[in-house]
Amino acid sequence: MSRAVGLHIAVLAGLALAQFTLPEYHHGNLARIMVLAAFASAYNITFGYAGMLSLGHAMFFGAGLYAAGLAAEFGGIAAPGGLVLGVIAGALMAAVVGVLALRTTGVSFMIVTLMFAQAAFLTVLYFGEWTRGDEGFVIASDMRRVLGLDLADPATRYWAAFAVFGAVMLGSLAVARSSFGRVLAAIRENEERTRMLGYDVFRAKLMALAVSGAMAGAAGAAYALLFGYVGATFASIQYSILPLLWVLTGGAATVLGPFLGTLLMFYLIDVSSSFTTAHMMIVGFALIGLILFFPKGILGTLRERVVPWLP
Amino acid sequence: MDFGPYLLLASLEGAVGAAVLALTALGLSLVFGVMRIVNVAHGEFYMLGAVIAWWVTSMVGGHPALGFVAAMVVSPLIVGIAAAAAERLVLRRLDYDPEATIVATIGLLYVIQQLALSTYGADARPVAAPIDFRVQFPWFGYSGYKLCVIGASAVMMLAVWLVLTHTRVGLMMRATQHDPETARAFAIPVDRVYAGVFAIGAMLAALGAVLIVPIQQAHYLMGHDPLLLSFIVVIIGGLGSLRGTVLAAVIIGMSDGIISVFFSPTLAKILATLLVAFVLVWRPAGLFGARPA
Amino acid sequence: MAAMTLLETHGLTRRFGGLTAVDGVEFRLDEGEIRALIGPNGAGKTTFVSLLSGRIRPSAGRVVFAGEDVTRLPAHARVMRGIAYTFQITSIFARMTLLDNVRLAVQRRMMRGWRGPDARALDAAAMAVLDRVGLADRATGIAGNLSYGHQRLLEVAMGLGLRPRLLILDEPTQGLSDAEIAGFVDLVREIARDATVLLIEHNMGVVMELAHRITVMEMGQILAEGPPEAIRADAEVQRAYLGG
Amino acid sequence: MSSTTAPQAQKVRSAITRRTALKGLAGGAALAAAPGFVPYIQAQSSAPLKLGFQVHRTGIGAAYGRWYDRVTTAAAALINEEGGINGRMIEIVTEDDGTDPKRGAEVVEKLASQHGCDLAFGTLFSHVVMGSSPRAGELKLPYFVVSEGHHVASGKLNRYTLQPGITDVKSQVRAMAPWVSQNLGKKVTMIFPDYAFGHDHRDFFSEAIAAQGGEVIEKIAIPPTESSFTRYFPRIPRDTEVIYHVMVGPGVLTFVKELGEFYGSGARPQIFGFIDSLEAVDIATPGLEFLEGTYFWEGMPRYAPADAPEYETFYRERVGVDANGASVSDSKDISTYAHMFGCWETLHVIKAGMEAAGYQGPDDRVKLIEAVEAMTTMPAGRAHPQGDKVFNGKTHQVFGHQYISQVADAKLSVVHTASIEDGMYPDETDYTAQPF
Repeated sequence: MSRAVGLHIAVLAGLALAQFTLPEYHHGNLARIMVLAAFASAYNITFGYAGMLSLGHAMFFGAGLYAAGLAAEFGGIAAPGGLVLGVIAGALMAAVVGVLALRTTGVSFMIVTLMFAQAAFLTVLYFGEWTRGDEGFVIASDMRRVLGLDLADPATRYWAAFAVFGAVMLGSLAVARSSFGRVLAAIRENEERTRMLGYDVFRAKLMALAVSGAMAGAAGAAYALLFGYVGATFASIQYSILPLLWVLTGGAATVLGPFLGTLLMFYLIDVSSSFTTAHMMIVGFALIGLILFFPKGILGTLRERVVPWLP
Repeated sequence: MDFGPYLLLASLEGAVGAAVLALTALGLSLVFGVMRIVNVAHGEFYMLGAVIAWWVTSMVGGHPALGFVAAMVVSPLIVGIAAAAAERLVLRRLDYDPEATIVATIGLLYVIQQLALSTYGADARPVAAPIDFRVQFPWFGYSGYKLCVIGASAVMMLAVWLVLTHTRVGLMMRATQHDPETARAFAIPVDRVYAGVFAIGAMLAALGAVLIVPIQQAHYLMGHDPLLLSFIVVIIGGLGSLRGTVLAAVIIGMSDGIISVFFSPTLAKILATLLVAFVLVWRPAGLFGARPA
Repeated sequence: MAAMTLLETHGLTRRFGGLTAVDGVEFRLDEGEIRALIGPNGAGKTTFVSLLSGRIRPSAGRVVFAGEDVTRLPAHARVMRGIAYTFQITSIFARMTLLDNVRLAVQRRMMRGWRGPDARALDAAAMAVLDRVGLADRATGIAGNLSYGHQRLLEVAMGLGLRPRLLILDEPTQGLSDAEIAGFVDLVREIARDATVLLIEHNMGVVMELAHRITVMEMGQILAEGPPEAIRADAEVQRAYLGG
Repeated sequence: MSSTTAPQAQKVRSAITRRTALKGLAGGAALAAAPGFVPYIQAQSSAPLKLGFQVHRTGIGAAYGRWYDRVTTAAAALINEEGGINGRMIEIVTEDDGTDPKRGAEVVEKLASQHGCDLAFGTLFSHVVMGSSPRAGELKLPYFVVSEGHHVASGKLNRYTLQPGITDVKSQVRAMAPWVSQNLGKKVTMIFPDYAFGHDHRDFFSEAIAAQGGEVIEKIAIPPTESSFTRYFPRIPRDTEVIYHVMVGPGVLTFVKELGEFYGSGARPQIFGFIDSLEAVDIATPGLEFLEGTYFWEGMPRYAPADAPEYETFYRERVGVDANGASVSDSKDISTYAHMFGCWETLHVIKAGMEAAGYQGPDDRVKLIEAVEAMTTMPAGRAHPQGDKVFNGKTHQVFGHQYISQVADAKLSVVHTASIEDGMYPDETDYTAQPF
């Protein structure tokens, strides 16, 4: 076991143990943060590793959220099935969007993903009869059970969030260390050269997007099932920008960066909202400051200066 | 209502929408054309323009037209200065890297929005129209001010066009757009051109907002929609093509009015959004833009 | 040399708007030879090899590689068939180590689907390639920090890592010192022992020294073709290219 | 995490007998009048009761949030002046939810777990209620919403979520139908935002007007992102007798102005709107002249009636609103008068409930809910300045009078007060059957 793998196992072990020591409030927060960090990790696959700046990841998160939510509401499909459906929905949506959007690069790619996400958001509103639009709906508590355990119970919820986040994080680690991950990095650095080394760049990007979509879908489904609410807000533009913010904060193309970024931004807003209403201004300044002074994020900067082996 | 008058009304509405949209999108397009960056905070400059217009008109007494004229001058000026400052403090330090700029302008978006909320507040506030008359058609009434907006916007766009094509400043802009390196070699102060273009782009958005604010109200979240629509217009029109932008604004503005006659409006918006995505996928240079070399 | 044909083109044409950059080219390349492609600037040489490697699509005509029509194959699939291309303007992964650069090439050859080779085999193969071009001692350095000449070598190493049947070198000696050029000539000879080499080259010394045959292009068409001596003697070539 | 479950179960049982006893006391007034009625005395604490206030300070709901905030502050000050609840002062712990359902859920957690609030209240926007309510239920935190949404009474939420301070949209809409059909016309065209809130209006009113022998002849749904509206108006059929409009959000004023421009000086149908379309907007705003003679639903009349009862004047004074519904400190700052009373009344219901339950601390949360569920009628008075009400303990929803006002001289004056019965509808759920 390399020290990189060891570090990640240690982080997971720390998270597993943390739940026995944390006060109730932070215990609940951490469960939520882990689910959102899974979303950020999904974003990191495309943005960090493959260098594709998407402004539409809310649609993949939303796909998972609604797949799980609608399956529970209308199909009577409970939590484990909902999670599987969420993963499938996220991956499928990413694949379809990818086939079209990957014909573009750079700024065009951002705008195409933004437009698709906006169309997806409006679609949720359009089918208000089923989705209840912006108001959303609450998932019945008997749908929120896994193996007889109630996901609303704090301990169960924590473990479920831990499982989803752990799977996504280890998945990211596997991608980062795999030959596939190296190809993604190569595409990010020099797409044309990578193509001329015989790699099918389009397929690799599509695959990255699908993996990312699956992870985002898992996070979305987990969010719906763990916190019991499904609503259009989660498919809005804001939820495409948040993962970008989290990943940038923690460090793009680092496996632990998305989690660190989510954790820090969560508490930044949580603490600042107690004494100012201008917490979104803090987010704004954070974005500007990060891109100006730490474009590589916290772990990216650390990797550059102190721990070059960090994946 | 009969179909004829219905279409007339939809067209009038479309024309007003197109007029303001063209002005706002022109700003975005200019910035993209010359600087090759996407300004996500463009909608917030628009909002800022409207909010400042409210402030100016509420401070100037007398006839509403007085305050409105003052707003026409003051609001774009302040917005322009704010934009130039943002350009100096942030964008230049990023060396106008396209992706970094997007991230930074998202940050700027939140900062401006929040600033408006904490100072101006959460209410939507009206500004009185400088002129108050209604045109009564046999089938419906229509605001005379709205008709004036169409004219005012056309005049301003003409002015922009004249500046770009017939002045030294315009020449410098075009030279910089064509090739910044060569422009520098010809002693064009590219840095200042960039700051100027960014400011002018924001000022155009502010102008559009001042025109709209007697029709709609100033509200701190009002920048969202113009941003999306401007994006759409600039893309359809061809990134960086000014003529395309204006043409696209007319098409989008008019069709937005008319499509919703036939479809559920929400469905119409979905279709329009998808259309933009597909245009970019299959014609990355937009409908009226030059094909890339 | 009773050689088999490795690559041929039939009526290969590429137009850009009104300009015909490559105009109905009939071309044949034998397995095992070193072929030089020369011609004045704007003759269509880079466009032509780009058509061969698949970086751009032809407007008309066909490309046949090792008996297979590859005209419709995308670039990456042609690389897998054995056509490697090194860029005219150095194109490497500047922020990665030399070893990582070459690994990416070697990995492609050794991959099954998305499953890569095991790390040790990959490292060994990549080091062997670096050794072949004489960069083994810099393997862990960052590629972007290399001198220009070494970057050109790294680029060739990436080509070699693919173990191609045909290696296309686009002006490989441009910007190299005389000493580097001499080393480079030796390297190409060594490569040619198990690969066919097609090289675009302006340095006539290198061309004369290396090429088995020379193809001369002008205005998108093949003007002449033959062994070095014959080309040197060809009056038309002299006029069009060598002395004008 | 849920170490309180076991002891709670026992208290539930002891509380049941109490509840039976309370029923005989006929409602809120009696409860409020008998603060000392506590069957067993728990350890008295002098620390203030912490009431968590979930408020929209930022985001799309900020304009409403500001007034909810002011009213809450005023109500809390009054309650404290009068000696607090069960002898303890109350402290309002405010957290901004950004009008966002995710943050809303987090705020509920924060109020419950970090601030240690006794309960949470005050949420307005439906999507925030929907996002937050499951968490409140899981944390076993009483959650009093002031949203006018039908979500509570529809049975979609849980036993811990109640709406005792404001009538829900279904009831409001139903109460309008008889008067509208009898006085304005039977052929109605509805204009509403194309999302859940608008759909509720569409569905409930269509049903209610049909029951009155009327008919909705056209339904015009406007996308929530829309900022100009004129092009939708031609879809209003010519034989329309009544236009029913309800819009929310920053575009509302534009909507109303453009409706006026559209009809201009020509003949127009009767116009009936929900004041949501003009909440926090001055009726005397230029461009709104055409509203003269049109009608509005009001949750509570914005302009003080000449014969205003003492408690109405008292309330108006305490929340700092003048006779025109504007802030006393700034006549341009119009209140959200038709909705904000909900915060005031909710706090008074909480007070009555806590006193009835002998509430001492978080262990008594179940008793508090049972005490509120036991409430039936709430007489008009300082605690209920909007008017008397009937609370339905099964559906956790309160029902009150609704007002219809006509615009005259750029002011609203009440022309009809709908009875509570007009807004009643059959129960759709029974929360009391749910376990705690």
